[in-house]
Amino acid sequence: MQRKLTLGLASGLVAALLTMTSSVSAQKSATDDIAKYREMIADGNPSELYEAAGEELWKKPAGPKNVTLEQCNLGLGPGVVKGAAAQLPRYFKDTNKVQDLESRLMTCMQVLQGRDPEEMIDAPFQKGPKKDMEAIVAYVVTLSKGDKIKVSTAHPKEKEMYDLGKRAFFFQGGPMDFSCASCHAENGKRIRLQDLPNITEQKGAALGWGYWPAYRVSSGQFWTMQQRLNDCFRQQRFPFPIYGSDVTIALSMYMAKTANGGTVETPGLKR
Amino acid sequence: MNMKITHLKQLLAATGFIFATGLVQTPALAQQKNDPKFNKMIQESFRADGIAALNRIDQDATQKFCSDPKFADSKQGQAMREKIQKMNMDSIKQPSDGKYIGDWKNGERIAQSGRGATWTDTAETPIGGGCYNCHQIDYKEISYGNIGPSLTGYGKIRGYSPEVVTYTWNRINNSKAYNACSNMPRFAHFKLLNEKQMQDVMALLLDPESPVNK
Amino acid sequence: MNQQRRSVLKYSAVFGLMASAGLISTVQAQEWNKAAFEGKGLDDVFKILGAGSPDKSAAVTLNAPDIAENGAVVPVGITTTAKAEQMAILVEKNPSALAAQFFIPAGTDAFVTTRIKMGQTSNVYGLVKADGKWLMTVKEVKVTLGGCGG
Amino acid sequence: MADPMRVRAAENGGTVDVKILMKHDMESGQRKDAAGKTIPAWFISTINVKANGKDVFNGQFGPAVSKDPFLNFKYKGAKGDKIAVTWNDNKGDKRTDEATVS
Repeated sequence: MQRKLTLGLASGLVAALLTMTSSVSAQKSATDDIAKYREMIADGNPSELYEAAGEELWKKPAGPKNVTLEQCNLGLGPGVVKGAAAQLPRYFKDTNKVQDLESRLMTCMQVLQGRDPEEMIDAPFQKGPKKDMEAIVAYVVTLSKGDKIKVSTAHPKEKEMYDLGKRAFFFQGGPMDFSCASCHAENGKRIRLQDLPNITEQKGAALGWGYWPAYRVSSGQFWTMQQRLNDCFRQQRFPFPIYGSDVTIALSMYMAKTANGGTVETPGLKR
Repeated sequence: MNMKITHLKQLLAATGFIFATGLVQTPALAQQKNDPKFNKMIQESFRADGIAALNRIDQDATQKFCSDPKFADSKQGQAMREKIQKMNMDSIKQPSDGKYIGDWKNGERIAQSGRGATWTDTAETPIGGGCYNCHQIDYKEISYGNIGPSLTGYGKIRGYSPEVVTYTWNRINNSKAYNACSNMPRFAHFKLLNEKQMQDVMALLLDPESPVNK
Repeated sequence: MNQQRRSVLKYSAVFGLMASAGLISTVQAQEWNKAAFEGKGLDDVFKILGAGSPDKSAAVTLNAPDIAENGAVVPVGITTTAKAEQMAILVEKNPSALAAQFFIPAGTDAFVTTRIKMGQTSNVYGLVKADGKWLMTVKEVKVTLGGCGG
Repeated sequence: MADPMRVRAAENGGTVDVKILMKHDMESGQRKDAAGKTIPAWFISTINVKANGKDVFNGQFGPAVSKDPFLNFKYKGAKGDKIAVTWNDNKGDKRTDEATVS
């Protein structure tokens, strides 16, 4: 990206660089201190509280059919939770769709328990049916912690979703002209003191995708990937992305595929 | 079977490498193309919420062009880039009262705030400049981003000449006038900041009394 | 360890006796110190805790970050080489200074870590009561604005 | 009803390291709702930890303790100790959870 400077300002730039060096060291110590802070809170991730509740919900009969989610197929076969989240999103034959964890869980709730997915889609985050979803997500992703991210684009629908996601990543809109790429397509960038992973590269994508869902310190809430993406779009000043909509799954596919080979560190603990 | 796939991949990788040397722009040009599937996905994936209406995903020419950064940065994209910069430059209005420099204290408040214009805001929520999100400004504020260049000592370094003042005014109004795909929002174009607020931000950068220039 | 246990038992037996004799109430150690938690400034809280003006002491260590990425969660720990019976965390610029206090029975280490909220950059005080005397240490924790701020 | 806690207790060299996560909003009493009305403070006020029925820790929290409180302390103990953690909040809600020292 070119940043044009008029000639008259070029001389100022040299002076600016000179004054910058002293402040850079102050900034470095500030980011080091933030790293220390994160280390201090790393032990004792409140996600554990959600995970425990989620395990209970997973095994509790619910919905009109009064059935548990224990036979839910997250891609590795009915009832296999361990390692499943590390390979999502993926194509599912029964729905003929590429699904992320949350849209897949909605399918399980609909098919196994007879629950209406619209209720889940319309519910606000952190409340009602979404609260249950969030706990279940915490439980499921914890059982992939430490696994390698392994997402396939072998199926044509998976490849298509990936391509759509890549394009959506660069899609600008809203009154601030933002796209995901405005903040997440360059190395070494920060908003305020928060490092921004470069999601267009494997390392950065793993830093982003690998640590969400996470407990968010600033809100004191456990956030699923859908909520994380929702808040990205909110900050981008976009309209509201529908829960489980294709753009959210496409972006997840793009991030996950780019992150392949990285480690699942979920549930994370974030600012 | 597996073997075959690997072979195929290697083959594809090798041919891709050959292509890449001669045809760097191919994938970029492909993205610039209209894709009904993509358009449908975008149209169907969002809903209006509060002040965040659905027309926010209707792209203008600048947004459309910059959504394909590979093309935008390419040689083929240059003519369009210049056209877009000119269009944005032409939309800039100089201050109606001829005043460029307002109150730096208020400018600092605007620079600090990253609020406004989201679906959790109302039309009455004051929109911040969000300047510290991306720029270092007053050196005393340690929590600043680096997506944009440091603005510490802005006026002290660049001077307070009419050229610097006009350039800065234009940049705050519409950064795309200088760089078609600058990451900086077009504050005047989308009415994110009004004239007075922009004068105040100007003061933060260009009032000799502002802490930025101390 | 057994001996320690026994001494604790003996202590609590005496304590219980005193309680039944009406000398002190057993709930006293348990009852939430409303006055202290509602005390506004540092000095108010010092006074209510009976700490007067505590001496700064190298025997008390406050484990807290120099910068907190978010004021909603600031990890704070106190350790001391003194024989602590009570510890307290105070934040000078919070609406009420006292964030938490702890009672350390014999057999429990003089060590505690918790997480507190801070409205803004402030001095954080770690107080320790040992042998009836209050000691303290202080450290500034910077609270930064983070994220996109929206 | 209050949600369960997570209690982890591990012995090493005669010292038991106890880590507790409590599920509680810890409403500060400083926040306002959408209508501008102050949301009243609601927080865990006391916490008691027993090992084999004997007090090993007592704490008092104010509303400035973070949401979903975390507490870490150490006591002289042994593997197999039965830990019981009880909290009470300022609205009279309470919760007890148990764990065995590993």
